[in-house]
Amino acid sequence: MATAAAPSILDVRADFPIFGRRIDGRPLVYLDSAATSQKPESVIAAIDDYYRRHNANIHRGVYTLAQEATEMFEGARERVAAFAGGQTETTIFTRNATEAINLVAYAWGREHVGPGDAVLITQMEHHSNIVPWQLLCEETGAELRYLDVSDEGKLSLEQLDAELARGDVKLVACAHISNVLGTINPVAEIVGRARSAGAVTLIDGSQAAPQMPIDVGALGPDFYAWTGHKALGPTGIGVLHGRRELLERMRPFLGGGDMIRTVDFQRSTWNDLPWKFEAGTSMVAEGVGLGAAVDYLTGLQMESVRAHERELVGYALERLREVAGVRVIGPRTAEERGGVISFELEGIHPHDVADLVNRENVCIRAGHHCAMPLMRRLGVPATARASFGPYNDRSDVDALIGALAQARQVFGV
Amino acid sequence: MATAAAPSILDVRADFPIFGRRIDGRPLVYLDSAATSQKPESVIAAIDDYYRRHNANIHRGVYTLAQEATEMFEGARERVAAFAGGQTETTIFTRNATEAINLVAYAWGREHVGPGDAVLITQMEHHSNIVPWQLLCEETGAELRYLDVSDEGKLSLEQLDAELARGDVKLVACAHISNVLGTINPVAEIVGRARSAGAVTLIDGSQAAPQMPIDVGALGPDFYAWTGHKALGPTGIGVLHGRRELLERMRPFLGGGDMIRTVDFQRSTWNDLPWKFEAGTSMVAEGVGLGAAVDYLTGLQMESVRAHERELVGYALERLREVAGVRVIGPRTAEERGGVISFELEGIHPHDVADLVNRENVCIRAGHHCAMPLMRRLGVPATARASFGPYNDRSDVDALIGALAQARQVFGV
Amino acid sequence: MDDLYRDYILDHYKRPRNFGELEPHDLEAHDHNPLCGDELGVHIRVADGKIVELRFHGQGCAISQAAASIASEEYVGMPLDEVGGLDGEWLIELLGIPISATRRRCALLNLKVMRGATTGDASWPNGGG
Amino acid sequence: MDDLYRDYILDHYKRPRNFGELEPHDLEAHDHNPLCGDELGVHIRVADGKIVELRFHGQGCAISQAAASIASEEYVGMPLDEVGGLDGEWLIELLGIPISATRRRCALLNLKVMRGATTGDASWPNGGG
Ligand SMILES: Cc1ncc(COP(=O)(O)O)c(C=O)c1O
Ligand SMILES: Cc1ncc(COP(=O)(O)O)c(C=O)c1O
Repeated sequence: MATAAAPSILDVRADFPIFGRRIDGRPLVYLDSAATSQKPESVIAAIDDYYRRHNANIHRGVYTLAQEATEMFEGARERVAAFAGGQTETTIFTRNATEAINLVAYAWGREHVGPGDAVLITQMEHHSNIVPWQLLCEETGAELRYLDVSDEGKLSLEQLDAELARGDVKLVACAHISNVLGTINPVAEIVGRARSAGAVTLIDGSQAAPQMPIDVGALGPDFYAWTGHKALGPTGIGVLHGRRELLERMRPFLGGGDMIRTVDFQRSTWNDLPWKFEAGTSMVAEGVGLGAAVDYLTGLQMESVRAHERELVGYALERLREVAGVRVIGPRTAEERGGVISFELEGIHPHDVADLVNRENVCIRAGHHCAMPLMRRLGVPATARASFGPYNDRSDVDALIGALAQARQVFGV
Repeated sequence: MATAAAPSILDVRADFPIFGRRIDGRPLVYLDSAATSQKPESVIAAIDDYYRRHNANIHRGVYTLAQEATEMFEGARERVAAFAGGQTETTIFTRNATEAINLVAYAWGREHVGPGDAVLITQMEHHSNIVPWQLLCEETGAELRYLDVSDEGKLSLEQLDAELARGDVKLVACAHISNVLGTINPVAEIVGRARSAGAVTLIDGSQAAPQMPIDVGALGPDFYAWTGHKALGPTGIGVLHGRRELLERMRPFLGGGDMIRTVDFQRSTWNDLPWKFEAGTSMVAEGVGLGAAVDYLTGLQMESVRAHERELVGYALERLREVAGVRVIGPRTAEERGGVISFELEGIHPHDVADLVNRENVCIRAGHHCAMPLMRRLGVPATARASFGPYNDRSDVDALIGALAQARQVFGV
Repeated sequence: MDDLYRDYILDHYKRPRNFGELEPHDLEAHDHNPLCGDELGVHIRVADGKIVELRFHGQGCAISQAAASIASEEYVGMPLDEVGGLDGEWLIELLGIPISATRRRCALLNLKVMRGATTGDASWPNGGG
Repeated sequence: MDDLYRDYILDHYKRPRNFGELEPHDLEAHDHNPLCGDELGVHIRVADGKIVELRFHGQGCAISQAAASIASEEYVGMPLDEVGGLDGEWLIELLGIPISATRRRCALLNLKVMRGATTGDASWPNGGG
C-alpha cells in the first residue's frame, strides 16, 4: 500500500516555516491550499523587513523611507504584472479576488448592463463570481444565466455558442480552474468566442494563478482576477488585470485619497491607471509580500509547479481508488485538473471526514466551498476536498489515505 | 535654544524596531505619523507568528490551524471593537478607512439619498471623506454642501444649525481630527445636532483613533471609520463601526464568499453582522496585527497617548515660534489640537522644506495632504506638516527645528 | 474509543430517534447550518401546552443528526414554554462529548430549530454565535 | 554647497528668466503636479516654425520653478517640432543636479507643459511616470 515515494518534482517544503510546526508532537499534513496557501520564508521575511526598516506611506512622501516604500510597492506591482503576463499600468491591487470582481461589477457593470441584457456565468463559479452579478442584475434589471456543468464537471462550448447567439450577453464570467471540481476550463476558447460575440469577459484566476503559467496578454480576457493569499502571498491583497481601453473609460469604483488627480469642492478628476482604482492608503506591506511570492514562484518556474501538481493529483486519484466508498467528483484525469480533488466517503458526512482526518493532522476542507449552486447541481450537500501546493509531496497523500481508512474504522463503515 | 529635554510622558521608542535603522549612519526622526504610524515589535511579531504557525483560511475550516486562525482573527475583532467602545458584531473590517466610507456611501447612501437631499461635509475633510460623497451626489442628484473652516481652522456649530434647519440634510460626515489643521472637532455636538435633525452621521476617526480615547458608543454616531496603519497596525485593514439597525437594513456592499448565508442561482441571503459586509477572504494577518496594535495602545493607555501628544505639540508650537518665517496653520493651543502641525516657511516651498530636512533624516510631509479643498480655502498650494506618534519625544522636535534653520541657510532666507 | 464519535453518538446518527415527518402537526420550523450543509426541520404536536410528539428530518453530519436524535428524547413531554429557556450549555452537556468551537453549530442546530418552532426566535442559541 | 539646491538653481528660483505672461501669444498650455501643488503655464510666440518668445507663469517648489527658468533659455529659438522629441533625460542633464525619483515630476513639469502646448500630448515625458 504505502509506496516507496518517488521523488517529487519540487522539493521545497523546507522553505515554508509552518511545516516546522508540530501539533501533538506530529507534523502538519496541509491539504487545503485551494482555501489558502502557506507562505515561504522569503514572503514572511519581506513583510517583516518592510515593517522593520522601510515602513512609510507611499506616493507622496519626499523623505527616504517614503521613497523606499514607494519603490518597493511599485516594484512589486511590476513583478506581479509580469508574473501574470499583464502590464504594470493595468494591474490593479485590490483587497482580494472578490473585491476585484466587485470592482468590475460596479464600475463597468452598472454602466454597460441594463434591462434586456444578460450576464452569463457558469454553475461551477465561486460565490465571489456569482453574488456580484446577482447584485448587478437585481439593480439593473439584467438577466443572470448559467452555463451548465456536465456530470464530469465540464462546460460545453456548444452551450456557450448558443447562449452568445441569443445576442443579449454583455459579459461572460468564468473560473479558470474550479475550486471544487478542479476542472481547468478552456478559457482561451471561451474568451475568443465571447469576444467575437461582442461580450466582455472576466476570468476568475484565483485557483489558476498559483498553479500554472498564466499569460493574461495572450489569453486576452478583458478582466482577469486573482488573489494573493492563494499564491503564496499575504492576505489582504488581490489583483485585477484589466484591458486598458475599458479601464480608462470606466468611472472609478472607490473614491478617496490617491485615486484622484484633483479634488475641487464639487468635482474631481482621476489619477492615471492603475491608481485610479486604488483608493486610500495602499496595501503596502501586502504588495511587498506578494512581490516576494511571485519572485519565489518564478524561481520555481510555473511549468514545474504545474507539473508537480499534476503529478501529485495523479498519484492521489490513484490512491483514492484504493479506499472503499470514495467517490471522486470532477474530471477523471490529472491532465484535466488543477490541484484540487473533491470527494465523498460513503456513510460519513464530509464534515465528519474532515474532523476525523484532523486527528492525524491532515488538514482538508469540508462544506460547500463557497459554491452552493454547484453543490445543488451535483446533488450533494457538501464535499470533502483535498488540494495541493508546491510544498506537498506523496507522503501527504499517503497520510490522507491512511487517515481516511481510520475514519472508516471509527464509523464502522 | 536646545532644551534639557523634560522626560516625555511616554518613553517607548525602544519598542519600535524601525528606530534601530540608521540612514547615513544617523537615526531616524520620524514626524509623519499622520500619514502612517510605525509599528511596535509586538505587531510585527504577531503577523510573523501568524504566518509561521497558524496561517489558514478562516470561518469554514474544521482542522486545528483553521480553528486557531479563526479564533485569532475574531478575537482581534473583539479587542478592536472594545478599544473604540464599539460592539463586536457591528465592527466591520474593511481595507482601510477609505473603503469604510465608500461602503457607507454605496450601501447606505444609494438607498437613502436622492434628488432634493443634501450631504453635508466640511471644508477640512480628507479626500476619502469627500470623493465618495461627490460620486454619490453625482449619481443620485443630491447636493453636496460644505461647512466652512474659520481662519483659525474651526467649524461653526451655528452654521451647522443653519444647514440642518434647511431640512434637506440626510447625512453629515466630518473628521474627528483634521489631518492638516490638527483641529479636534466637537463631534459629540455635531452628532447630537445632526441626530436631532434626523440626519445620519459618519465620523472619520482616522486621526483620532490612534491619538485619544474613543468611545463610539458614548459618542453615538451612526458610523465611525478609522484605519489600521495609522494606529500602529498593519496596512490593508480599516474599521467601520456602524449602528446595528442601519447595518441590518442596508443592502450588502461587496458580494462574494463569507458574506452570504445561502446562494441560489438567482438569489442569495446574507450572513449575520459583521460578516454581511466582509466579502471574500478576510484580511486575517492584518486583523491579527491590528489586534496586537490595540493591545499595545491599551497597554499604554489612550489617556497617556493623548497627554503625550498634547505635550509634544505644545513644545513644538513653542519651538516653531523661534524659527523666523514660520507660520503655523490651525488652532493656537495644543489643547485644541491632535498631534499634527501644518506650517509654512517663508521663501521656501513646502516641498523643498521636506526635501531639505530629509538631509537630517527628519521625515515630514509636504503637499496637499489629500485635502485640496482645504488648501484652496486656506489659500495655499501646499503645506509642510509634522505629526507625532507615541514613539516621538522632544529630541525629535529639536531635530526638526535644527533642520529648519539649516534649510533657511541653504535658501539664504 | 473515539472521544467525539462515541458509540452512542454513532448509534443515534445511524438510527436516529423521532426521525421523519408528522402529519398533521401543530408547529414546525426548518433551518440549516451553511457551514457544513446541515439541514434540519421539525414537526411538533402539542397538547395541554406540552410537546406530545415530534419528528426531526433533514441531513447533515453525525454531530448534528445525533444531537437532534438525543435531544428529541428530552423535548418530548417538555412544556412548550420551557424550550425558549434552554441554552447551548444544556445541549452540550446532554451530548456528553467535547464539542469544539467549529462543531458547536452542528450540535446546536436542533435547538435553534426547536426555538424557531416554539418561540419564533430563529437566532443561534447562546454559544452558537 | 548643497548638491540639489546649487547656487544657480536658487538663483533661477528666485529670479526666474522668461517669467510672466505674453499677450498676444500663439500657443499656450497649463498643467500641474498634484504631488506638491506645482502649477505652471506657458505662453509661446512662434515665427517661421520657431519659438521666438516664451513666458512661464505659475508657482511651485524651487526645482519646478528653476527648471522652467533654466529650460526656457533652451526653448527660445528652438524649432517647434523639436519640442516633442525632447525627453526627460535631456532636461535632467540640462539641470545638472541629482534628481531623485520623487522630485522628477517637479523637474519635468515645464517640459510636460511645453509638449502640451506644441504637440497636444499632455502625458508625462519619459521618466516622469
Ligand atoms: C482624516 C483622514 N481621513 C481618512 C484618511 C484615509 O485613510 P486611509 O488612506 O487609510 O483609507 C486619512 C489618512 O490618509 C486621514 O488622515
Ligand atoms: C475560484 C475562486 N474564486 C474566487 C475566490 C475568492 O478569493 P478571495 O476570497 O481571496 O477573494 C476563491 C477562493 O476563495 C476561489 O477559489
